[in-house]
Amino acid sequence: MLEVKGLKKVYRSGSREVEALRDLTFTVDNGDLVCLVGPSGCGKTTLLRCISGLLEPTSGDVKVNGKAVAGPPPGMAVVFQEYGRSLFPWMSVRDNVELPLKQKKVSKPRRAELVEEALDAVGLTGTETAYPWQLSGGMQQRVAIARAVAYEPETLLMDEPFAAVDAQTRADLEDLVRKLWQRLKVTVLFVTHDIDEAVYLGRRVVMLSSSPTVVQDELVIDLPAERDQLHTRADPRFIELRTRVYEQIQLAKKAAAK
Amino acid sequence: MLEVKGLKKVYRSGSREVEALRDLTFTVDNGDLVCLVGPSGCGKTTLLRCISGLLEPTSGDVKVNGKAVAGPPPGMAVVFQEYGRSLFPWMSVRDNVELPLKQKKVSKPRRAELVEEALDAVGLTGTETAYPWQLSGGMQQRVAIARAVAYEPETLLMDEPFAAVDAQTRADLEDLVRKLWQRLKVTVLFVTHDIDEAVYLGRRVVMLSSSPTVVQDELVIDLPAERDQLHTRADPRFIELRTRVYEQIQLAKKAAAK
Amino acid sequence: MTVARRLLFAAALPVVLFVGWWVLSADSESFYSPPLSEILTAFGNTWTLAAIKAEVVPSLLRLFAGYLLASIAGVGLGLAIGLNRRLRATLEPVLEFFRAIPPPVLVPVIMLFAGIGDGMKVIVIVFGCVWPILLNTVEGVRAVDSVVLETARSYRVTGTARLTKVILPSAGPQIVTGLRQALSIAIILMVISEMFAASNGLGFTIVQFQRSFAIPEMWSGIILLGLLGFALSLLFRLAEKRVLRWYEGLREAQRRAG
Amino acid sequence: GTSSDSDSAGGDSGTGGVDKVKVGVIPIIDVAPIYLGQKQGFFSKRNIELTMEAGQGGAAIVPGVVSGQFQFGFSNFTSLMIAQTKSVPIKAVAAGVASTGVQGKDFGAVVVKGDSPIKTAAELAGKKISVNTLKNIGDTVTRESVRKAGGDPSKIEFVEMPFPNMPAALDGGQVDAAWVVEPQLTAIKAAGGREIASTFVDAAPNLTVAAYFASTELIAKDADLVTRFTEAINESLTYADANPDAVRAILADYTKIDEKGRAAVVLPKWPVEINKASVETLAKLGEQDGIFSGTPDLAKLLP
Amino acid sequence: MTSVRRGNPAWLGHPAFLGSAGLAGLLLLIELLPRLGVVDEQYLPPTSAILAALADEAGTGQFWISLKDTLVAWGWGLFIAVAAGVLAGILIGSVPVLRELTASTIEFLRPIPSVALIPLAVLLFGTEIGSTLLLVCYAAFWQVLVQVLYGVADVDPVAYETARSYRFSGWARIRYVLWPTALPYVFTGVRLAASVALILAITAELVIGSPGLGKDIAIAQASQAVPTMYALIVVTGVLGVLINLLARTGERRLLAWHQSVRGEVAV
Ligand SMILES: Nc1ncnc2c1ncn2[C@@H]1O[C@H](COP(=O)(O)OP(=O)(O)OP(=O)(O)O)[C@@H](O)[C@H]1O
Ligand SMILES: Nc1ncnc2c1ncn2[C@@H]1O[C@H](COP(=O)(O)OP(=O)(O)OP(=O)(O)O)[C@@H](O)[C@H]1O
Ligand SMILES: [Mg+2]
Ligand SMILES: [Mg+2]
Repeated sequence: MLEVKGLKKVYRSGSREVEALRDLTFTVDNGDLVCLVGPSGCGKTTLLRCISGLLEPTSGDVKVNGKAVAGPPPGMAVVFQEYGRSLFPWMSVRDNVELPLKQKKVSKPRRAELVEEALDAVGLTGTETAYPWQLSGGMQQRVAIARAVAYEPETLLMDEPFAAVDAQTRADLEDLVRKLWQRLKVTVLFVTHDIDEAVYLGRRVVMLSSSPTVVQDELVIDLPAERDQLHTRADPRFIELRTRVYEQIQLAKKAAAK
Repeated sequence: MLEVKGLKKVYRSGSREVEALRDLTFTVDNGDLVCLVGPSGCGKTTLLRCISGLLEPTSGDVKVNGKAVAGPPPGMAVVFQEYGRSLFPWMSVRDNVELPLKQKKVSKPRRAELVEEALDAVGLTGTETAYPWQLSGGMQQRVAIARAVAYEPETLLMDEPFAAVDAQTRADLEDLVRKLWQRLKVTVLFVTHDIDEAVYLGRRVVMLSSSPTVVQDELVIDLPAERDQLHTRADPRFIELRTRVYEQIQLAKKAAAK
Repeated sequence: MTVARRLLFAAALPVVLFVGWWVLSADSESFYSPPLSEILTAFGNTWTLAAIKAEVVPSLLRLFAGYLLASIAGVGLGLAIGLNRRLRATLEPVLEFFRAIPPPVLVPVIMLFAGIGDGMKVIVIVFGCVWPILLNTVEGVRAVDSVVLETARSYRVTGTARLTKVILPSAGPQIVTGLRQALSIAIILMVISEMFAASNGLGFTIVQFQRSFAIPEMWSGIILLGLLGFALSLLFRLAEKRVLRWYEGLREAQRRAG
Repeated sequence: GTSSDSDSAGGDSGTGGVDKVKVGVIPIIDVAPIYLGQKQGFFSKRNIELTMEAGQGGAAIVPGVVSGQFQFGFSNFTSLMIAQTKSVPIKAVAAGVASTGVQGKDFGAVVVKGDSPIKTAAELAGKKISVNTLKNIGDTVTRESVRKAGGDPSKIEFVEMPFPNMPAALDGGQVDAAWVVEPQLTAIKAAGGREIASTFVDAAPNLTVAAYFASTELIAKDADLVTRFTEAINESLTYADANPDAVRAILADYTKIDEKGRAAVVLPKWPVEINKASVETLAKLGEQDGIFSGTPDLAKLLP
Repeated sequence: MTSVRRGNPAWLGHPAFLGSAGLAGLLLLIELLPRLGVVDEQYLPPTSAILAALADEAGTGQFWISLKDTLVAWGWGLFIAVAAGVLAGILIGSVPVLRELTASTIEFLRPIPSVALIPLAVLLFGTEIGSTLLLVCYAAFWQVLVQVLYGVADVDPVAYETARSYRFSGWARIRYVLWPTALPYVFTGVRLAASVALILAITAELVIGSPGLGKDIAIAQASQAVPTMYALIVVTGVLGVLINLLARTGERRLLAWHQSVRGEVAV
């Protein structure tokens, strides 16, 4: 279980202070798929960096399975927003996926197996020897996801992973994430600012307010577990839910403007 | 009027040949707003570059108001997909918008007026002296649009102008484009691969097939002229139209796979 | 506090080195490495205002003349070569060859043609330091972003405006890199040209001191040369900061975005 | 091999063995005897294994000798005296090269272009003359020639230029006259140039121009080696003086003078004795012209 | 230059052809200038005479020894400079305090012209190869160091955080993230350093008289052997071109993944 309690983060650079997160509290159960939405610049990335131990919060706690986070916790994988920059361009696709496993001291045959499985899962069999920059954007994004999947994490954090991908590829990747989550039973925390995406993907949606950021609202998405791009998005219930999220966020914005 | 007739473009690099466009024919009436959708890599950018005279077609004609295009035609402005690279980082926002006007030999007072108006229209008053890289992505995109608007074009070509912008900014920019089009009465050709966007924005949608590319279908969007993000997108007619476009494109893909 | 800290950091190592030299050389008996105190005394006695006027000023004048000529020639030729593929292909091997000839080797040859006056020294400087400027300009011009070029073309920015408003600023950072490399080479060549045939100048004076076994004075000359190089590179940095303000800001912004 | 240097500098390392000796020389005609002597075995028979290290002028060689990189060096007397007035610890050990003493047939001279209006040394006053090194032997002796001819030496404008560039500079009118040595002297004369003054001859009869020298440290520590080296050099000098053809032949080994040039150049004299009187004259002239900062102590410099 | 029109055969526009044409033009010009009497043959001998002298030189043992001496000084100097520059650069670059402490000193030492050290080199090493080595190392070291510092500063924060989030050890972060990022810069540094090292090696030989091609040039000059002098100059030029070519090839091989190389291939 992932617990965030009273999280606050203030950036200090010189004399300037930015209060990115004011007071954040929420939990994610093991095996859940939670989408986090919020307006641009509200601190979603900041939150994720705190959870993954890359950034120290100013105050408040982050606990993973009851243990406080200090430094990247084991068993957690992060898919960064800028996939293009998070893949190492000097390594082949295979090496990119394999390197964290090496660091984890997984045996060689097991590594080969994991890499193959992961690449297969994201539909990239056959590109092992290519360099990341020889792939299209969507394929690169899938390499980053494959790397996280091969790592066999218990918790998977994804930070607006599809923001830079074209709509078509994005739809494919959304379906992929749901499939992987259902199959591998990992805990997923998915950050996005696309409301439709959050509603389409999540079992729960957590809405953040504008800066200074608090949790604005939470919503359980009671759509059927089997979803598909065309029909789910045309489902009246879907439209109802997305409208609700949209209104909440507009509300948050207005509150901030005052 | 913009006429594209039997347009064909084959890229040759070394011994490799790519047939980006096979046989494209369509027209855009003066004052119309046409959206062009098609799968990634189908040749949308190629088409736009042919129309704007930046690229010589292998065969076929492009005519603007009856005159064949050879080199960038006067009275046409292009908003490039990569706004970040199309603004000159060594010039302030004002200079970026003003430079094309200087080249057009517009008098100095008139230039100042046009620049101010255009920046005002995109909501950027007060950023004149900033450099492009001091602005957020959405603001940069608006500078590129302001540059095109200040140029007072008769025809405005926009190549996936919002692909790299976050969803919120994107919605704002979509509304801006419709507002400008309604006010300034320019002919707009808007390229996108986002089906929702095309349906939301356009008066007509032209669908391209996968490569080798032909015109797959055309659709008149009979939504009311007054549109807004929340209600138009929830409108059953909107969903019907987007489903139709979606199906057409799926069809095109399947045909290509065969 | 931060200013004081920065000053402390900047001064710490130089002070340590200076004190180290002073202490280690304090009772040096070696004829060729006299105590630092002696060198400093010699420095005061040797580099009077009159001596600076007689020896340093002519050197600097030659340096500036050569550097200026090299800059003009390098940038001009670089633009032509960078913009014309065929010219580039034709001249590349010849230029590579001349660049690879160590300039001191050519001093005697240039003397054959240009005599021994200031003209010879200036030509030597030009010949040696034109290469980094030329090659960097060529690379810079070649690397101008294709989107930038197409934007300029589509807005019909042509002729001189294209050169001065688009190509030169875009290649600016790289041209400045070349200019910076050229500056240190120019100083080296200033000294070398004066070592061969001169009747005044800093290089000449140092060699004279060495030949007449005036060792502390020779050391003082070397130190002066170092100070001069330092001062010139400082000046250059200031100028660069002004000219390339946009570029530094851009890089900064890109880095922050990570 | 720095270690081997210090061994040999230390002296008696070669218990009956061979001393490795490095000599810093300027690769010009003047040092032909040492190359010849090496070839003739004058050094090896005294248990000296000779290596020649080329340096560009005395200024590069003196530091080498003082710091022990070279055991011996070759330099003109003016340079040696400059070093001496600055208390550089060196001392001459053998004669190097001397003027022929014959007017018009020496290995160094002031020359002008064939069609130059300058006819006598006195007319050089107020003219531009090139020398290879300023404030060195070239301008001293040229001044003396002008002085003797009745001109005003203080009016001469000297410019520095490497010898190889002088023919072209003279031809191109960049200088009015040039103080040159062989092989450029012959080349200029062959191209129609005229000799105005035999400067070494004017300065002193049978002027000893240069010498071989060592550091006082080596002389004190390894007198035996110095003695053997001096003997070998002296034998070489005598041999060279007696066998001009052998000298012309050996030039092919360490210079790139072509065959015609080798046959035509005027060879200097290589007497064994250093002409003390001429060195004293040279010292006086240098002092007069302000080349030294003090009075050279010849007793300390000469062997 | 005559412009090649579309109708002409393709090879007329090929870079290799144009490049050879450029070189041939230069050779022809140098042949003609003295022959036509534009310049005196004594100052600039025709190409044929230079080539003949070059052939003569190549027949002598001395030439090859000198070439070897120059290359040895160049190679060792470059090697030492690169090793020291890379180590120092990574150390200084990855420790912020060190970087701040050394910044001013580096700024001061870097622009000191290496030739100013010629007298110092002579004092320390006489005319031995050591003098050349000292100058070569000094000049080449800064080129490498500065480039490595740029490279280390250029590490993508996202890549670095990726490595951290997957719990890479400190060494693994240097080995897998820092080093590959800095590598292109290292190569640029090495390439710059290689040419500077050659220039300094030959300058040192020329000015100080330590053994090598530079000294031979000085001797040829002193002996009035003009064609030989030019022949040797040509050799230094060719040497420089070869070294540059070698460095570029190595760079292209090892950095196939890098933007700059990708760009070159695409053009
Ligand atoms: N390193 C930093 N130093 C100072 N302020 C920062 C820093 N990083 C982020 N911020 C500020 O903190 C706030 C939250 O930033 P964050 O990147 O977490 O937003 P986000 O929700 O991820 O936005 P987006 O949707 O655009 O990615 C912003 O106001 C931002 O300007
Ligand atoms: N300069 C080029 N040389 C060779 N092939 C090219 C070139 N530019 C584009 N192509 C090819 O032409 C086809 C169409 O490219 P284009 O950029 O027009 O597609 P697009 O519809 O704009 O795609 P996207 O939606 O990804 O921007 C692609 O297959 C592409 O690989
Ligand atoms: Mg973010
Ligand atoms: Mg495109």
